Amino acid sequence: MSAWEKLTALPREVVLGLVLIAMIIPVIRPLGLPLMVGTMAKDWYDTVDALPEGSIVLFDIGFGAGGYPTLGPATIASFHQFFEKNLKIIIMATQVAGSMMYPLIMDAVNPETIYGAVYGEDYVFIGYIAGTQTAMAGVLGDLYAIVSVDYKGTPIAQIPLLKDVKGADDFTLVAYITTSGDIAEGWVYQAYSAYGKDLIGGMLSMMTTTMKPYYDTGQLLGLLDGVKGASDMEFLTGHPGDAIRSSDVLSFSQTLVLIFIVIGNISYFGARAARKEEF
Amino acid sequence: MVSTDPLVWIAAFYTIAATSYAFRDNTIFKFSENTFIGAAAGHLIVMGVKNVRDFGWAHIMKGEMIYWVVFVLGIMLYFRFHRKYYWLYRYPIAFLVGNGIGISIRAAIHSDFIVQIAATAGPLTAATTFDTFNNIILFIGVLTALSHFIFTFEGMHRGTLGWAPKIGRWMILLALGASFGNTVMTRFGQYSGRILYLVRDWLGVVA
Amino acid sequence: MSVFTEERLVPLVAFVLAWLATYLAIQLGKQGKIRIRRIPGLDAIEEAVGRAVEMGRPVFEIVGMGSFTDIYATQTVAGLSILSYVATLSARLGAKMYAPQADVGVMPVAIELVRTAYTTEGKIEELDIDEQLPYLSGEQFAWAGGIIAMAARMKPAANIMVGPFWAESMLFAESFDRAGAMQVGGTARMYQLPFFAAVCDYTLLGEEVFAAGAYVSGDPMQVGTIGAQDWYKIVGFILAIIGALLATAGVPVIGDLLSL
Amino acid sequence: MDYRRDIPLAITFLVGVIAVMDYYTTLKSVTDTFTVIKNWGVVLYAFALGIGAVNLFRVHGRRISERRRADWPFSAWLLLMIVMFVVVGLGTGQFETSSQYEWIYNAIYLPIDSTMYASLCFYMSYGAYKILRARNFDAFLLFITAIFVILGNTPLFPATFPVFFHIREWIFGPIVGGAYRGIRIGIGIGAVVLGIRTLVGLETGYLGRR
Repeated sequence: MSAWEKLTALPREVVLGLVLIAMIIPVIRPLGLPLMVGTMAKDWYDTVDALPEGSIVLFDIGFGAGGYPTLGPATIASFHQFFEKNLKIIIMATQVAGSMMYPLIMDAVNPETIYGAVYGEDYVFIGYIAGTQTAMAGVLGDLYAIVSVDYKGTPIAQIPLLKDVKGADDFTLVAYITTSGDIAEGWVYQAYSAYGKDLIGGMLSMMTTTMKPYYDTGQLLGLLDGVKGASDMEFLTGHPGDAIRSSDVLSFSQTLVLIFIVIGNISYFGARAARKEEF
Repeated sequence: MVSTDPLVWIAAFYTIAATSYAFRDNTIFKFSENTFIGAAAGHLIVMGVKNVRDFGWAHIMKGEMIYWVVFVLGIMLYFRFHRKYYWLYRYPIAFLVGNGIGISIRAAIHSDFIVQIAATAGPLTAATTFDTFNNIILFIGVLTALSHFIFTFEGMHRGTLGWAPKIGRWMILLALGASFGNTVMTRFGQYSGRILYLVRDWLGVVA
Repeated sequence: MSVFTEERLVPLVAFVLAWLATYLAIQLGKQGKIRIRRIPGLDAIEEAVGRAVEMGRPVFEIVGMGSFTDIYATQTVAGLSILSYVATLSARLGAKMYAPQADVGVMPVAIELVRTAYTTEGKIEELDIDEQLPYLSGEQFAWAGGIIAMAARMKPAANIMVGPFWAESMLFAESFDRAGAMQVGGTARMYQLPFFAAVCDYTLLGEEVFAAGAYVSGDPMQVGTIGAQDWYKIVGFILAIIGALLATAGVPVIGDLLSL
Repeated sequence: MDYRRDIPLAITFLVGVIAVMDYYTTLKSVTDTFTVIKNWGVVLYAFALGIGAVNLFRVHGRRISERRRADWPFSAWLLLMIVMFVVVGLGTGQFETSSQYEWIYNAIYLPIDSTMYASLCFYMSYGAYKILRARNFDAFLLFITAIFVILGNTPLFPATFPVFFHIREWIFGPIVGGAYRGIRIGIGIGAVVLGIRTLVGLETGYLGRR
């Protein structure tokens, strides 16, 4: 094996061990680097900031455990902004495990103690509704025709916040955070195209490129780009959390990936050049 | 201070088990994979029963007897496993497919075609020369990428417009590179959340 | 107030025209009036099978884990057309093809296609279905593990992966590269496309998968469908150019018309 | 008229057309009908959520009864997991909101689901080290933007050289914006034409076997 090939001959366990170490160090010793806020996240923040007090927001928890490590912090930061602005939030879930994320998010945001928000008056959770776009169009079309109880089973007629909310016209803004392409596109089709609402969306950063055309054409007024968007929101709302800590992990681990790519290509082209000389 | 909560210990075990496949396939991973498949299917049933109660049975309780039809259609879904009467399952599936496709494509023609073309048909010049430069690159990107996906029009691939699909492929590959970069961030961002769980919530090494 | 929703006249016209275009294009497809241009990816597939013959090592053909009832059914159908094409090439050129299966619904169709291909090439006696089209598993990581084991054992010279793929595509690419195989990949699942493009020797990008499937199968409905889609893209292409030039000259008529 | 295929195809066409008319017309009767269809749709989707479990019981139940494969105990454990989540979920009458259910979800389901896909970062790292090569012009183009986006996404570099942040923002502007708009138009038109083929009964894969 030539010297070039030795460069990429490290056994699998050693390579993966390096990656693991590169992720553990920054968690133990945070770097606390300055953060540069992206324009898409700033647009999400400004769209919410421009809402008058008391506006009603429809928020969809479109992710489950699979997205929780990065989209959980994004949702927590977004909720901090909603409650700070004294907005009313009607929360639903189009992802089947979304209703399991609700208690985790509410424990982290703690709206009762920090913002004096009251369940039923300032925010309500109507739970998971099956059918993805059918659920979206159902809630926006005629809320009372489709929903009869909130996630705990309380009839919605007894919930003050829902008393005068009949459908799309009563929502000022629709927002969602999701791991699923169907949900991300579904809200553009139903909230923007079918009911003409202002819409902002958050998603895993791997989905950002496929959803960017909707942001560029104004169908999405703001976009949270995975952990990057989450850390931007944590910074903008002044509530640093797990996303900013994850950014430190990114600094180490992604630098290691760049090093691997460079070493890998040096080894590849070196070996190829060496082989050419032999012939 | 290491956590004493059994929930955290079980969660830590499963976090390590689910990671182990990356190092080598092993029985602990197989155990966690089968646990996950079972738990996921169980959760679907729980949420399914709750939805059937809240969105179906609630209507029957209010006297809307027509909803019995929906319950019958719902049961028919499970005939797909029946050797002889499997075709009964086609009635509810046909309803879901018609509903799902209709509700989606009615708006897709607007969001994915009309609005996108209208935006591209906008002015190329902008306030600053840098923005104008960006508009032109974006404009070229849209049209060449589009031409790369035109398959039945010979003229697009030979003669005057022959270069368009080739540049389109390059623009697509450049954009895929950005998507690749963001996918790296997705995976590491997600796993860093799990490392945080192990180091902070489980082992208590960090506050 | 008219029956039609005011601000949706243009999408309505576009939508109705889409129905007509689809119907018309499928009729033209049946009359053979629509022809799909040669897809470069198919030349790469031929080169891959040729390489397998020269090196006397097997060629793998993977259709992916999709089924006929999920939303990626059309990608699975296109993948099966490519499987049939590779089976025909393998039978004709004498390469040993392996196509491990993951979906119990897709498997019988795949077996049928491969058997037909080998029969038409008069090489049916060389085909051993159980060995060459084994069912591995329906679960993602078990399916990936099965293929990795086969690749490590057989050291294939070529690997062709066209169809819907998820996170396991990275595992396949890594294992087949270690086995020294030439790889041709293709998927319309946009999240997996970057991996294919970074690792395969040739990649069918997104919709090229459907065009390649239709080109190979020659099925008038698939060909017609691609024709109908092309008409829309060409209309979009022209409207965008005219619109942009006019708008730059200060007359945003196309943009306004479309946002009517 | 084959009632086993033609009636379902007619249902698909009818429901699909009502959904389309609900969007393009202002007829009250159509909107009211579609509201009922939407409500029925939610209930039917909810019913369909159990199909996966039934399938698992068939497949893994056979593995347990036959005991041919060495790993049949895993199948038994899988089915036990389904039963446990259903019993805890439905037993308390509070479904997923009971503290017991939250306990088993956060102890078992959440860690595996959030870790399994996240651990792909290890494959990507090993892939970067072993196989991600600029072996041809296609891969070379992809690497240019991939490396600059990774640089921009790694807070260490923009913190020291802000230019990396602006390069990433620029790549996501015209480069991603242009190519992906072309791709998005292609996907959108493809979905519409395929949807039309399905509504008019030319695409019948969803009906299952003949």
